[in-house]
Amino acid sequence: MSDESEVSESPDLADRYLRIIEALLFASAEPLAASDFVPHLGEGADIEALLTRLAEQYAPRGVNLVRRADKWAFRTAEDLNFLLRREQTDNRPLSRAALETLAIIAYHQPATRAEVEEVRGVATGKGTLDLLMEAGWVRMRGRRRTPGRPVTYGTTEGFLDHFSLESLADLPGLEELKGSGLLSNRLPPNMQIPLPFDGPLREDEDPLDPDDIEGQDEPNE
Amino acid sequence: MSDESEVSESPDLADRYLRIIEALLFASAEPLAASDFVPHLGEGADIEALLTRLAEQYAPRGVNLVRRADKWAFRTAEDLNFLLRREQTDNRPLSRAALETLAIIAYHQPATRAEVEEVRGVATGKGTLDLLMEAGWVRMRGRRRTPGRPVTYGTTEGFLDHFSLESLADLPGLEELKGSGLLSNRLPPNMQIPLPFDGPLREDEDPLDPDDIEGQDEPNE
Amino acid sequence: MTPDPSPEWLEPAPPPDDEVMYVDVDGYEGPLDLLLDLARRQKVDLAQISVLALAEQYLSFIETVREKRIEIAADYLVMAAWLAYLKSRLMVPQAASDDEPSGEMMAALLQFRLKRLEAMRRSAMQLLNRPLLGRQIFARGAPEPITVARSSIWEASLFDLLKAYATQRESGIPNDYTPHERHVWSLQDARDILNRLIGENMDWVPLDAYLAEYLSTPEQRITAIASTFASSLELARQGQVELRQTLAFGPLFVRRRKGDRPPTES
Repeated sequence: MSDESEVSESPDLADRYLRIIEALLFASAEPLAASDFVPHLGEGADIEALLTRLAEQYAPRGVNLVRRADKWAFRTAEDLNFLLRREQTDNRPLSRAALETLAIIAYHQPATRAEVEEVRGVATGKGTLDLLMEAGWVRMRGRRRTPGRPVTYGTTEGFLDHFSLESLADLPGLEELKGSGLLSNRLPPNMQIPLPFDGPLREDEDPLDPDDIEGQDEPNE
Repeated sequence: MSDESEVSESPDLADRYLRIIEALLFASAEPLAASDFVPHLGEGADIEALLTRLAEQYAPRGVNLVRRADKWAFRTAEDLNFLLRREQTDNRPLSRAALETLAIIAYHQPATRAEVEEVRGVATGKGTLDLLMEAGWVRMRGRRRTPGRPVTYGTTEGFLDHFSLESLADLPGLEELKGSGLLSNRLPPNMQIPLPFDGPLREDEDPLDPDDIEGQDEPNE
Repeated sequence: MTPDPSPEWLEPAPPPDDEVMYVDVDGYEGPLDLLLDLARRQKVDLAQISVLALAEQYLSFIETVREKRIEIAADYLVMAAWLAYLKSRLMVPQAASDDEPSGEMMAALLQFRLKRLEAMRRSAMQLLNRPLLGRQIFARGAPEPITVARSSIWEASLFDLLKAYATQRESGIPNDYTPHERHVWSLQDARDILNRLIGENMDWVPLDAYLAEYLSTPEQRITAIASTFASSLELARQGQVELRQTLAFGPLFVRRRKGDRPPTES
């Protein structure tokens, strides 16, 4: 609570003023300036001090009295803004580009964007990776110790969860892919499918830079 | 301040709940039901107790948490009404017939049009009832189980909100009217004085016919 | 758009002014309203009014209106008839056998209705005098709307994923293979092939043996056998070959018919 001395009025009068300011601010469609209260309070009231005090009283509450330029308004406390957002989710099939990128990251992880593009043969938009990270299936692991220090990507637990895999070892290998007809028999004999790796950073990986981490927020935060 | 024992949650949790309820109620111009808070609080939260406590916290302030039937809303304090009084906007004034009809429905509900006419001693135009329904103060409740199955009318939450009533029990002069037997439809006031009732359909009321409902759209829907 | 209640009609009744009253019927909300106004002129307390006097006043009012040929709603006339009956009941002593409502009961009913209407009017006024939302009581002036954030739950199956991967890996392989072609032997093809194969051989040879070199792939086998068999029947019909099958589902033997030359290419 604010220091009584800030407000020179007698406690009763100050409380009455505060109630009036509170009601006017609440009912107003627009933020109000200190001068807007004068007709309701009279000349003697120290309106700035009253407003500051009211703001202090509301500071811990779910609604705050905030100053916007010279004006004041009640606004939902920032940490509760999520209440005013309603999530609406719809199920959508993953695009082909995203599916391919995800598959390549899954098998080739840790993989850089350039490596993904090499396998796909086309440039992979940043949006595709963002989408996969938003979906919670792909994460940034670290940075490859090569020129340019590209970010390495890997899959998440959410990925294993979604595709009902116990571990990456459950991803079918070359022979299994052939056996299920997904890969044809006319593959060059030297073709290999890498063993995906989602363990701790490898020797050729550095940890992410502090700046990288920020961009990795989960969507539901 | 309320008794801590009313709210079983730990103080921190209760405070968090109160902030959430406060924020949601502040953000909305319309009254909210306890059930509106459930998605944002756990199942375990005693929302009624929290609302009561919040109402107590706001009771001395310039903005009060008021109850309107089963819903709650922040409204400017009643005693500040002369300060905040706004000039009548360009709304059409309610006709004498409409206001009288509204009062009769409010005090005699559920009431049929014939009953309203009996009290007024004159035919009530359909326009009068339409106007009251358009204003969102009167609604069709059901149909009386008597020959002709006349529609029964009652008041809405919007009526309570507009006239600053917590419930029908707050209708001015209700006790006096009850005592004098003037809420009865019959001359010799019998033992049971009917009280206005806006709850679920009564024994002598049927649900509205499907056709009736269409005409009952709220104006702001 | 909420209609605003207007209280002007709740002002106290104007002072009695017979001249005005007797020509103005439009100012009343029905006969009960008119009776209430007449009663108010009589007494403040409706419980103490003289119903007989009230009935007489009303009837004389209606008489005046009719003399002036002012049109009047039927409601007023119905009330006049009822009041005339009431008046007669009040003035004529009640016979013992009379089971119609007594004048006193009818008078009480009228009093009740007047009291009830007055009470409802008072209540309407009291409602209006309450602090009204939007006039004296206010909701949040700047409500903060709830925004709907659309998010997607992505759907993908493991099969989709593996297929996408396999497709990608295969597409990376240099394109040096021959396109897969489906070999279907037309009847004409089969006949030409059969002719070439049998050649001048005059011994019985199982048809399978002729086809052996074509039987390496299963797809070809089916089409080769089907087309060749059909062609061999055709050749036999033309008398170029002879066919023999010694048992059901046994090997089919074919040989060049003696004396025949293989047909030359036309």
